[in-house]
Amino acid sequence: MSADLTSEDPKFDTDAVAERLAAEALIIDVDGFEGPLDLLLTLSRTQKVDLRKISVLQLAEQYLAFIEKAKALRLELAADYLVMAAWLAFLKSRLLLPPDPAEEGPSGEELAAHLAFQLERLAAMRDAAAKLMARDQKGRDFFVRGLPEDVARVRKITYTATLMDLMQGYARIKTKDEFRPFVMDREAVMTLEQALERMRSLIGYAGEWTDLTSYLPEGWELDPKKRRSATAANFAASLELAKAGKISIRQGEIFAPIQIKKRDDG
Amino acid sequence: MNDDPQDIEGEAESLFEAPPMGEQERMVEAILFASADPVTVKEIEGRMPLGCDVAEALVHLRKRYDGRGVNLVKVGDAWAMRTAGDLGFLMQKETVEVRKLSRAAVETLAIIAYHQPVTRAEIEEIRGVAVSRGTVDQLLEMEWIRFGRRRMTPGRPVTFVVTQEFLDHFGLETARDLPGLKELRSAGLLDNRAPMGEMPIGGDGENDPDEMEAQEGQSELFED
Amino acid sequence: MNDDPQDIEGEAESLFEAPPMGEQERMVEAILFASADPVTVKEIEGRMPLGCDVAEALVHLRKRYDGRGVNLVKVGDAWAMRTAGDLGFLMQKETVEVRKLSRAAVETLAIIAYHQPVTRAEIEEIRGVAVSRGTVDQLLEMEWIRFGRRRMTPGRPVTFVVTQEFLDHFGLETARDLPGLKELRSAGLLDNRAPMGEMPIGGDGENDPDEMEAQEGQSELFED
Repeated sequence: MSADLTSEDPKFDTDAVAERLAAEALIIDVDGFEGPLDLLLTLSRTQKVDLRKISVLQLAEQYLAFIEKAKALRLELAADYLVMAAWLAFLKSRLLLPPDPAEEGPSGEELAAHLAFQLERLAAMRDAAAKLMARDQKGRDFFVRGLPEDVARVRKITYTATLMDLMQGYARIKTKDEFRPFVMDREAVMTLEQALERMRSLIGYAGEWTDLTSYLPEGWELDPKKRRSATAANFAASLELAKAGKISIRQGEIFAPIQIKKRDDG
Repeated sequence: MNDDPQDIEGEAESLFEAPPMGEQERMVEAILFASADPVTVKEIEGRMPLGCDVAEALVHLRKRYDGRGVNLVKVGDAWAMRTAGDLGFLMQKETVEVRKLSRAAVETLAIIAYHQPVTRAEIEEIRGVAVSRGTVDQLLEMEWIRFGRRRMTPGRPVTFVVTQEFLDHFGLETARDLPGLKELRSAGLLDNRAPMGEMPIGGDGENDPDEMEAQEGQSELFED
Repeated sequence: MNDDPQDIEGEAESLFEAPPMGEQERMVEAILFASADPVTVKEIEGRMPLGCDVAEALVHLRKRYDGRGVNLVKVGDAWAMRTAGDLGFLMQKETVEVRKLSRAAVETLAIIAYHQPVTRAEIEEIRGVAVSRGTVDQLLEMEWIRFGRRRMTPGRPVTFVVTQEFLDHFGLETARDLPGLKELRSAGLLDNRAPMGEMPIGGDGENDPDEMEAQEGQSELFED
């Protein structure tokens, strides 16, 4: 940026005191601007015209004057303010000089028009933002249901298993079984429950009087230990069945064989 | 608040006339809608312009919401808007989550399927550990097992059998279609380490009392 | 569910006929009353019996609440019950302190709303100043903006769009209802004009690789 640009500038020598004060106020406020475009928009307001009819040349001069003033006051200006100043100085020269046909790129007028468009757009966005914030707002002007009923999330859990799971599960138990020593210990023992189960399934065939001893499981009569256990269990079971009314039970004399028979009404 | 200028000359005690009843009703409606808790008549009055007849507005409002999806209800001495009782079902959202059955449940189920009808004590005997109430309840709830006949033994314990639902789920026609130990073994699910002589499965060991029971169980399955 | 036996012979595709429209309206009413947030038609449909015409029920319901203290409003593709805007003065108790937004945040929000989908570079071009990360974060956090689709231009920058929460907060049915949108458009102020020549405005961060990374990462998350 060259110094003679400001000396060319007639504004600050001739303008009213009020405008000078306004410009100084701007400079004091330099921190309050959101960048060069914001500053340009504020400066453009002093032209008091529709943004579409703004004089970009005049605006460029205002801006450059502002920058000079700020420099004179030794205010720290961000780099982008200086970049903009340089660009506006370039724009100004383009606008003042007759167009060079050899020059490429947009003309001074096109650049000026774009800057004007940017200012107008920024102003429009600020206006739109103000309108938006002036709308009725939720929680301020209109309200939501104060007592919302939460939708109860009924979480239904469905469990599933595959046939493979089932088989593996069973195989697991059965494999485990083989290594359980106490199972072997109990091999010679028939429980009342086992006997009862067995008898219940067999008495269906006991239409005639049959010896209780014939109900011993196959093979159990050979081993004395097993036979004793099974006989006792079978006897107890037959008493249970007789009590339940499923069978009749008889014994001809002491130590005679005990016989059972299905009860037809049982 | 009041756009009818004629109203202003009204009552002496208030500078401005109360809004028309329709307007009061709207106000009460908005207050009740937005309040987090039921609101008493006094509270509503405190928030409305002077001279409003809140009680009357409530009567109108209650009538307006009569039979709607939301009703105006009295809660103690306060008022609130509540979803109509018959629409409560809309306030539920069901999400279905599929989970794998626990190992304990799978094993219990397998035992019931292979040994049915089977008592809890027998399941415990086979598994070697106590069967938790939760496991059995879960299987009952899933309708994969049900109670069978009571066992005619002291204490008359209940038995468990598998259900038609179970058969459907596993694509079985009867529980007898469950693969036997032989098949399990050939499928590599069992080791060949020990003889399986007494295994009460799929036609091995016809003398085994469990086997007889299992067959009886089959018929029991379909008895009803 | 249906008390008109004649209806049952109706449509072939559904086993049970949908409830009568009056009943459907009640159901939609209950669902919307129960929720503080807007509910989409799809969600409503998901909670109602099969075969209901939610769209029609909403039309009836909207008419019913027209001019009442509580209104049925459309928010994007969802619906909500809201107190009438003119009754806000009654609700001091419910008023929530809205976080005061900085000028930069308000402007950024407006630019996103009016220009959406818009990239960060475009926002910077319009405002003539770099957009601070904090501003965007604040708007994202308030759920007033979200990431939109990536722009299919070099660098594939992410875009920002406003959310349903934004529409709900400002009582807008769609972003098309933004105040003055038509005028701005016809004045050409919403055109996306490329910056000219060496115009020294906006878009500092464009070449910052970190910035690109950050945008890349985020958009992935929100890509729809």
